[in-house]
Amino acid sequence: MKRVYVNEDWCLGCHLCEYNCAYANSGLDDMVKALKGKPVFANVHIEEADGITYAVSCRHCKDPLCVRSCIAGAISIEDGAVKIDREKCVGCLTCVLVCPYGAVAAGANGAAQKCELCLANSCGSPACVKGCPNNAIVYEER
Amino acid sequence: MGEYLIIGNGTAAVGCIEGIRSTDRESGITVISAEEHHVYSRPLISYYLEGKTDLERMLYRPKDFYGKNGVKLIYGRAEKLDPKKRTVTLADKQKKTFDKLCICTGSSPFVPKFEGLETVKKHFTFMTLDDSLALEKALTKDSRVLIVGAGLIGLKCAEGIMGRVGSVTVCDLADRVLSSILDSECAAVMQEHLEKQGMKFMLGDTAVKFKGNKAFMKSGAEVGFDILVLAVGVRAETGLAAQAGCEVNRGIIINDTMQTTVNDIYAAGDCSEGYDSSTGTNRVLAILPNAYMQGRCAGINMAGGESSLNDLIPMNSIGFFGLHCATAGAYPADADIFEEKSGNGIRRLYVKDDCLAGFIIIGDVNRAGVYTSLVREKTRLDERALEMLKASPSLAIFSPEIRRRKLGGAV
Amino acid sequence: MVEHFIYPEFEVERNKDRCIACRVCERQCSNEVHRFDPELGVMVADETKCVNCQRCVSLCPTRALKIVKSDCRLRENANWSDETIKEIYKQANSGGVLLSSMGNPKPLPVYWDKILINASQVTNPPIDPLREPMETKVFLGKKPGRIKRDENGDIVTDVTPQLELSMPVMFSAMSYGSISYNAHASLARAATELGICYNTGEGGLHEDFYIYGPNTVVQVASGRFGVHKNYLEAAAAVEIKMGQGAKPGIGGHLPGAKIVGDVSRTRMIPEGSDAISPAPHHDIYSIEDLRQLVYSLKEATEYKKPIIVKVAAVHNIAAIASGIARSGADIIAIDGFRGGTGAAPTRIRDNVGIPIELALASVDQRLRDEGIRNNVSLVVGGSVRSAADVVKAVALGADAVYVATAALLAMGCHLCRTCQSGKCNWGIATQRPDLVKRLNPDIGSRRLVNLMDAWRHEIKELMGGMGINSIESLRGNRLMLRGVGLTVKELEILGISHAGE
Amino acid sequence: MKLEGEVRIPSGCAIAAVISREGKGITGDVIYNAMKPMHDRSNGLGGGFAAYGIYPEYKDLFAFHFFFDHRSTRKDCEAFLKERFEVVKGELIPTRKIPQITDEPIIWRYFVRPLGSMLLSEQVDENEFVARTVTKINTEMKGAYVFSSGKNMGCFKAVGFPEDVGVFYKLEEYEGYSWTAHGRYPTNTPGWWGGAHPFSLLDSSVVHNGEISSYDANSRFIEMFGYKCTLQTDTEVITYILDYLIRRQGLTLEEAASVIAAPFWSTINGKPEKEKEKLTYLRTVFSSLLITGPFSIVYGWNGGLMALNDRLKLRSMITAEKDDRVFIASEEAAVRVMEPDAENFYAPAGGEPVIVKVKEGKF
Repeated sequence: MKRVYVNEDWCLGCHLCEYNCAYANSGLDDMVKALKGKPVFANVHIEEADGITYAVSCRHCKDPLCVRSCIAGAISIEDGAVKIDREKCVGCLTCVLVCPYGAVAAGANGAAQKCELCLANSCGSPACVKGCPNNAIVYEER
Repeated sequence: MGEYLIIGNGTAAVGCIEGIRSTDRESGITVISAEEHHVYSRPLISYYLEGKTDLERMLYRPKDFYGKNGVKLIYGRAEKLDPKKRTVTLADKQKKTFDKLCICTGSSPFVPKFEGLETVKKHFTFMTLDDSLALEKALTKDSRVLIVGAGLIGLKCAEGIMGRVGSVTVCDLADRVLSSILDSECAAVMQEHLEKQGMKFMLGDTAVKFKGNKAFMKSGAEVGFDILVLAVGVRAETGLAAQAGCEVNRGIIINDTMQTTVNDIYAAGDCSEGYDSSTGTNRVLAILPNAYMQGRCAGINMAGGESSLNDLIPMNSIGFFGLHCATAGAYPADADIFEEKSGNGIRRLYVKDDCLAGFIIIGDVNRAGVYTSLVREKTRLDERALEMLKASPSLAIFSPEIRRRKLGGAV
Repeated sequence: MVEHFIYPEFEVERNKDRCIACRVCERQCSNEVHRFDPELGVMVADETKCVNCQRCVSLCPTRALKIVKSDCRLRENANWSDETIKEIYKQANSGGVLLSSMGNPKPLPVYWDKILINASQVTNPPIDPLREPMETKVFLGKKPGRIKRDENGDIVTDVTPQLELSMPVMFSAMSYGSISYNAHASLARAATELGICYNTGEGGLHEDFYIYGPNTVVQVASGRFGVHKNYLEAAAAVEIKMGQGAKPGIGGHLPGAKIVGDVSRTRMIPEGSDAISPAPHHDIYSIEDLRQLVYSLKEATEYKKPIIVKVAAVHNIAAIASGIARSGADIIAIDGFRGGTGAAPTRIRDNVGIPIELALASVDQRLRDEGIRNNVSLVVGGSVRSAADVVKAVALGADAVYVATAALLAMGCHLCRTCQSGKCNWGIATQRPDLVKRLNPDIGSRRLVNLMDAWRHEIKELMGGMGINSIESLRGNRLMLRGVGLTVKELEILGISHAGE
Repeated sequence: MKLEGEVRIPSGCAIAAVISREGKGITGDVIYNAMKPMHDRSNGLGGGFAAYGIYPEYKDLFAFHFFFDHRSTRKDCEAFLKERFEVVKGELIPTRKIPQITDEPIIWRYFVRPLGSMLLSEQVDENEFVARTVTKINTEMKGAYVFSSGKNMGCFKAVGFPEDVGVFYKLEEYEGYSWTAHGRYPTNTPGWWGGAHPFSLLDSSVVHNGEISSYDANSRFIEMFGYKCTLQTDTEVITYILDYLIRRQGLTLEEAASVIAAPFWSTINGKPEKEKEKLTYLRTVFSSLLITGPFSIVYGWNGGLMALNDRLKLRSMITAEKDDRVFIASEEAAVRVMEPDAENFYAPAGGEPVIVKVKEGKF
């Protein structure tokens, strides 16, 4: 299955992925409208260690702790991709507590959110990958 | 592999079904459910009262779950278990045979013998959906509610009804809220937050006697109430297992494949006593994720597959009125503690023997899972890693090689 | 003494309605122009630091940024331009020589733009490169004057060493040090994929790039940095750099600050020491000395590699080239006055040398007049900007061209002309690791390959239009060119007729 | 308008040739009649023929065919010739007055032998000496033009349609074993006698149909070796290239063909190693002599003909046989006129030389 991978050699720490992600998942057709003056809830985040930066997003584990741990049964795997049913989610954030990658986070209305590979939004394939200026994030089979 | 039988219809049972089906798509599975409900998420009963979910969305698995998994669901209470004949007898005398059995009976509320409890018109426990529905019926806009027990159940209940009643008072013999998961520093932070929301506390004190609408406290105080909720604690449902000759302690004793001391009988979830890797002891780890994982592990082994669990740890993610709390692991008295306060939150890390033994975060819990994994995996932390650990939960705590491995391939 | 304030050349125009304060501009600007003001909650800019490299403009996700030329001008004066006056202020402030980067930006004639290319109509069919084979391969190097046969009458095929290129373009010299590791990696990988060559420049060859040796021209310059046996042996050809179009008669100076880590090791000079390339090679004060160096290098490489001699296009270039052609060199590279540089004194860059078009035309004709054109190949550089320029250069007589600025642009350069600062926001002209990583060689090489593929297609289209199906039939085929708006003298030097003739 | 030599003249054309492998005589009417069906391939601005074996009685002497603009030019030129050659015979070339051919110059021929003393002083062989002399006359002596300079062969050309030119020169009275013919369709010349084709140097002659796109690349290269492309025609430069490759570099006809109509690199790379090495070598060394653009040529010399198309075969050309004769023409119709029963018609591929040689001792 194709997943999103980061190559820290090329990550510039520009954080564009976060904004592209938040925009892609906003459901709006204009980034300014989607993000201006609002808190940004992205499903990818940049971490920094010893001057190295890299993007972290859901690994779409084969046997994901979040799916097993969700108290509401709101997280499931569809065609390999781990998805959150935000209608069912009650925002207990157990998934946040168990994800070893720190890739699930509290979203705008309290429900948990995570990378769903932009498969369902208008972007169609991961917006972080499309928008990365340095190919530091790739979407591929490994 | 023959006939599978699961007693109980909660999270562990679902885990068990999915575990069996990951290995054996054919054989029959029968589930005996004491509650006459499609499997739902128990922890959601407080969210239900709060209006954050509804009966439809509370379903832990979709409506077609049993059908799709070839599961026969029977409503009824199992009363007898004969390990030799491999039968289970229900309250209605119906008999069910099995080749492999999994006991997922969970736990039930522990209600101490209070003097005068019978004089209280409206008193409830808070464990099942039916408890919640019953409580809901009793609620009025100006009810005064007294909750005995400031643990997870008591406080979640308090949160759930807060907006629907006149006042909520919580008492607990312990000197702090959430004493099972928070140390006193963190409990203070949480208590302050809850008090700001209007919750009243009587800590280090508890009801000893009731009379009508009045509770008499250990301290001598008297508290008037309209509704009483008893959330003192829970007990593992071990009766059937004991009957069958399984070794039982506080919970049913199981090994790391979830097998009890009796052949072909497994147990999983709140009724069992599994291995807590954070303390290295066996104990009841009554939390939902563990129930699922134990159930799944049991299911796989029942179906002839191979699975073992030995990295379970206690952990909790719980929020009250928008303030989240994430905890995991143990808080050894001799650990080095790193504490950081920010805004209305707090972060306390317990480091022992160069490992993160446990942590409590109140406030921004994002990425707490990285800490949880450090606890679960007992990752050794060098000086650099410790610094990164203190800074924030992130993959930067790991060495570059491990980090690249974590991010570099399918997992 | 307080420095005379010079109003910033550029202004940052931020569309407040569009800016979402994502701070990408702030993180990406090595000149520290942008800053987030937490009190005001908005982005602010310090325009005095802006070099108009367009990094922020390019990465701004909401297109909220624009860098515009400041309209704060001095009183208009046709003789004393703003630039001239500001240069005087700068020199009065500092007492220093003005430094610039990249090629001559002055509005001097670009002859490429005054030359037009022919196409077939009726009497001769144009050829469709998508249907018919169309060849662009060239071999650079000395060609034998006479066919020799062995005792069996078979032709003896031991040609002098040749540089085989799939198309008549090479990436010209840019040293490791002046440009980054990743820029070199991009060039090396692209050259290899394309079947052409790139040129190390005078900074030596990083050990990681020895594997690209068959597509590498190594340079021996006056500083002799990084020159050793393995270096020479690794290459496809060796280039003696006598001069550079951007700064003829001037040596090079890479400040010690850039001589760090691998750069220092590759150049074989101590960390932190200035890398000074003298103006002349101190063992070459005349043409006969050059011949000695040419043959020294041939000896060192066992006569297996062509030797290139690179010179700047200066006034008597034809005579110089004739001398080089007789020095044993296999290839002459001529760099015109619009050629780029990582740093050069402004006055030199803008005022010394001659246009490559004229230099090429006169050298090619001179070598033919002397009957020695086949003894050497001619490579020209110094602002070859497009496939059309390549075709014109070849038709004027070049065997191949050198491109550098176009290659830099392909890799992301926005021609802000401040390479000398070492803070290149595009990861090219810098050694700062955080900036170097901005050029991912996967992208850099892909873009270079794209560019050259595009040029190759265009070259073929242009050739096809002329009815030419192999590049060698274009070489020196000046009938395919016509001038527009050129004087009789210019036409005479270029050896072409005026359009309409 | 500019004349040949002042501007490059491209032109479309008709070509035809016939040769007897047995060296048997063929009269000139055979070839000029063959040009009739290809009338429309010419436009009346030039026609010409090359004939081999026509001067058996002077076969050891160089036969110079001249156009002179004036009697005085002829006198000066004759004086110059006598400084360098033993002039065995000089005469007007016989012509027939016909209305189709007008404005003829003075057309003269000399049979000459280079003076041994001159060869010694210039340190060259007689061919090189003759070639240099011809170049010198054609570039330096205004009004004089040598249009044929080989032994036992001659070119005949004029402004007009080729079939008329043949009649004009009374070619039916000549007998040769090999003939080539050319009808010209130039597009930017008023027509000049010297500019008609074949073009020849020594005994090499070339008739050519096409317009090469590599002209200036070829001419500027070949001029490095003493040739002067005074006419700026394709035929002239092709003649010089073949002279350079065959006479001066000693290449075989096939090798020369692989230079001017070189196989594509992809083809070369598919050849056996030795062949590949040789073709790569030739293509590399003589890269400037690759001829691109359409051409079909017949190259003639004492003893043979070679037909060759450009490598993309952008011009028509056909060959055929009958008994000892081989025919080459732009169109099959021309061959049918020469020999209605011709057989083995073949259209050579681009770059594939067809070489016909007269049996040793038969010419």
